[in-house]
Amino acid sequence: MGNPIIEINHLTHTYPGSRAGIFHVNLTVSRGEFIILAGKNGSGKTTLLRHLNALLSPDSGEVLVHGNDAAKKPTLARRTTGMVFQDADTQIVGETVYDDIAFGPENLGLPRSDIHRRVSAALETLGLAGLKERTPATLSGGEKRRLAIAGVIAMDPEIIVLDEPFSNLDYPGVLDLLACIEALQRDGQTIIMAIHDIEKVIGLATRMIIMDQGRIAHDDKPENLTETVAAFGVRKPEQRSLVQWE
Amino acid sequence: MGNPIIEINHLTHTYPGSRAGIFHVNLTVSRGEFIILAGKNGSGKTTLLRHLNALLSPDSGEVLVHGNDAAKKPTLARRTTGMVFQDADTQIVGETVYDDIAFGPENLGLPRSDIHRRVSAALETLGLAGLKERTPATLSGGEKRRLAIAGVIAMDPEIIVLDEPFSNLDYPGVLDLLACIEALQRDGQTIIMAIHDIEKVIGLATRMIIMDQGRIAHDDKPENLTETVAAFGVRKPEQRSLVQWE
Amino acid sequence: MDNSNQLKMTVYASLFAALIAAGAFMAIPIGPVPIVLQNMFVLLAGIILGPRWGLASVGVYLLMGALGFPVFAGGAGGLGRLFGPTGGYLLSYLPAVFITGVVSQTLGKKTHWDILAMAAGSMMIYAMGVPWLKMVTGMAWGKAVAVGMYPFIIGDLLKITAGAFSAGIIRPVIHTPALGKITTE
Amino acid sequence: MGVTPFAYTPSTTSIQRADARCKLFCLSVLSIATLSAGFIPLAVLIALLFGLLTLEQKSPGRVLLELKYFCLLLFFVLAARALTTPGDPVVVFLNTDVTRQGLLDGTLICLRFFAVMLLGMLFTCTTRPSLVKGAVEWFLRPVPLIPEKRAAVMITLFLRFLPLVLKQAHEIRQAQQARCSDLKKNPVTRAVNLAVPLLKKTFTAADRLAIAMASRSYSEQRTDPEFSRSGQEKKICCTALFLAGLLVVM
Ligand SMILES: Nc1ncnc2c1ncn2[C@@H]1O[C@H](COP(=O)(O)OP(=O)(O)OP(=O)(O)O)[C@@H](O)[C@H]1O
Ligand SMILES: Nc1ncnc2c1ncn2[C@@H]1O[C@H](COP(=O)(O)OP(=O)(O)OP(=O)(O)O)[C@@H](O)[C@H]1O
Ligand SMILES: O=C(O)CCCC[C@@H]1SC[C@@H]2NC(=O)N[C@@H]21
Ligand SMILES: [Mg+2]
Ligand SMILES: [Mg+2]
Repeated sequence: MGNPIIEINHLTHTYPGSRAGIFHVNLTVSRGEFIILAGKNGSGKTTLLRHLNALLSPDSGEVLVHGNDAAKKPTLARRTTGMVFQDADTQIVGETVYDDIAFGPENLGLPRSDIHRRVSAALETLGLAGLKERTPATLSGGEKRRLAIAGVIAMDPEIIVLDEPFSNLDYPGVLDLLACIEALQRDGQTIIMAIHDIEKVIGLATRMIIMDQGRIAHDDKPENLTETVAAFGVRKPEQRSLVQWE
Repeated sequence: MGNPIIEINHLTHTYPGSRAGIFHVNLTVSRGEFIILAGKNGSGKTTLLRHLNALLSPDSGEVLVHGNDAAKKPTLARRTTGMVFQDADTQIVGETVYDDIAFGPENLGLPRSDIHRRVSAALETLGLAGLKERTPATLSGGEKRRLAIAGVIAMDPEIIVLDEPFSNLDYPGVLDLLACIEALQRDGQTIIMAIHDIEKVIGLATRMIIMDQGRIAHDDKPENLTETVAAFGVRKPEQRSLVQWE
Repeated sequence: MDNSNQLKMTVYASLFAALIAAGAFMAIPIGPVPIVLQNMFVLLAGIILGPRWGLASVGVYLLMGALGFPVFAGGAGGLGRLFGPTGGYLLSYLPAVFITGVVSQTLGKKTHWDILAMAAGSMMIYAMGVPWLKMVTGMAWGKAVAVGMYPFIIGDLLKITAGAFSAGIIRPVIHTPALGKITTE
Repeated sequence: MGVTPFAYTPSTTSIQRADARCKLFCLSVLSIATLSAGFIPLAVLIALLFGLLTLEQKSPGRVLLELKYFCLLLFFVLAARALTTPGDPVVVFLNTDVTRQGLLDGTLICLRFFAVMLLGMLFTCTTRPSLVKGAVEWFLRPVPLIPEKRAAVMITLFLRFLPLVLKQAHEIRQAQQARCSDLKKNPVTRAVNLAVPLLKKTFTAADRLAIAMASRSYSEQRTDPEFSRSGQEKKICCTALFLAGLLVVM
């Protein structure tokens, strides 16, 4: 399976005062994959993804990023994996679109000229070039989502993680974002996406992981799982969408 | 078209410092209808719905509720139309599920015994009876949404307005809510729903209104509009779902 | 405040009460009197809400504390705390928010006036807090000032500056008729 | 969240079932009485409170653990007293006499605060929040100038906002950490980056909540709260008054 970027061994995490969490998760992520993470509300998708970024620390088990323990090298983990959160508003920091995208590269302490180059490239990739002076609060839902992705791309991560990126978008917004994700994938970007309505992206994905009650229930090629998903609270995709959702 | 509950005449509303808003909207809502309100992000759906509840006041034109101007009798307007907002988290007030549902009836100044009866009935209708002592913050997304609807139903409104009720729900949550909406409709409840993915409810609706740039672009039976919607940023529903989405 | 916005002011005042509590949560114990963010939100309530609603906000906060909810510095609560060594600071928040509100209302909504208004409120806090501390703990004046005022002056100046900036952020959010004016009968 | 020690925990003890107004009355009477109580009655009261809290599934160990910060502050108060009260020296610390009178005085004050803290804890964890609010509303009714209904609604909203603010702060911090914000060492920049979105978000949320309340016909002419009685209120109030009397007299 190529060269693993991330290797998760027996990862367990529980929340204090609650029996929910994730349990004994094993997973490797290799370059160029597009992984769908599906499962009911509360099945542990977000919890798992936060570990990739060392935003939570394991109760037991480990997350290795290029062989280094993420808990000990959180910065490495965060540079390797860029997270786009479900709620775009939470993620937006800057006063303008440009400033917001520059937030990550500035934290990395890059020289100004590099920052400028990266921000310009990200603006271009996500079709935000015309909006760079706008205040993020005045953007539409779809534009905000693209801004959140641009902020992550400007950090040049090896993996991009998207947590339910389609929520609250109208149909043009969905199409727009899909086109953008497709373009990223074509460029060889590794992508992990948590999503409920898998129909939209199942044609693009190379792998699908189904979570149930904090455990990985299935991990296979998407086309092998289309019959299985319904048992795990995920809507079965229509046949045609195995090719392309439009 | 029966007895109109609401009559909107030439309603115009613009936001200060912005050219967006709604313009010259005419609309009547009659008992027993299930109206889908569709259109792009920013087409004015939420703005229109807020006028039904006198939460905004018209620049020109009027909203009549049983013949009375809503702007002059906001309480009547709010008792007639119950609104379920898009973001469930920001409409929950009470410390427990029971208390939250009681908030509306308490505002109406009803005697305790009536309040208790109404809350119990709403808990029953929405399948929340087992959760009545829970703190709303600990509910799942789907349960929160049903709680928001229960809080509105307990006020016994003639019309229920739902603003994108399906966002952020997993598939079981969507099915659950659909069943609940179907049951309400069977009981003769008048419903207006703003929604992007019309496929889910097009089989239930009796009428569809398409908004575009603050104006009503189409207002017809849903089956007559399935070919038209794509031009207005709404995804064309699959044929089968004209019967039932499942 | 006109009647149509009564509901909004009620909600904002409650939010400020919660912010004051959150500011007390992050307390750094450096002696009998901890460093807190609490007083910044009290002063901010004065300039954003004005004297009347500011009083309501602090009143609700103190009431919750008196009832035993853990809203005072470091997660403490109870009447005992209200009459304890730092009780003077807590009770002084009532006149302080009022003074800040009045000064801000008379001067206007400019950053430099905000700073002045909050400084006036701050003085009220120490004017009540330090003597109370001396009384309850039986310290000498010098000692009371040394543990109850000097260590906080620089921090409080920073908090006032931060408060003035925060006011600049909050005002546009709550004064845009974003979601409309709420009319009641 | 830190309010866990005070969170309402349902049970069927007679304190739980008593009228909230009765409990609020007892709380106030006992709190005030402790302010003039001596050593032995205080110790007895604290032991009694620990016992009652154990019945509510809060063992003394857990209570102490959850109050550790509070205990630290009490220690500072004790130290301040011990070092500044004149009297017979016991030991010398940092060139200052630690006096017997100071130690006794300080301990007494700490015990008083501690007792009141436990009283508050017992009240809030045996009374559901809506009843706390109802009881406050009831007692505020005769007080002039205070609109008791509005105060009650504000208490509800307060309890609603406190966790919301903390949760939003946590979410924003995580979103920024994901973009390596921890590498920026300047604490001012970091504080500003957290505070700006937090303020915007919380005030927007408050705005939305106000709208949602209006649409549910919010009015200050609301139905009065309802109280349920267990029939033992008289007994409980008398016990509390008796205890309070003992605290003051002894
Ligand atoms: N801070 C927390 N404290 C306690 N329990 C938590 C916390 N965060 C999450 N949980 C619980 O952990 C479980 C997994 O949550 P998680 O957010 O990972 O689910 P998810 O699969 O992302 O769900 P969704 O589809 O709703 O986003 C849930 O049962 C949730 O209630
Ligand atoms: N407070 C405001 N100030 C200025 N413009 C506003 C305000 N609220 C809404 N608008 C603008 O009015 C237009 C209509 O907004 P509205 O929320 O009604 O759209 P919508 O159809 O509900 O969209 P969505 O599908 O995203 O919910 C949008 O262009 C929006 O940007
Ligand atoms: O016990 C409490 O909750 C009150 C703490 C009071 C702390 C005072 S307020 C003014 C001064 N500035 C600070 O940062 N702390 C003290
Ligand atoms: Mg999630
Ligand atoms: Mg809308």
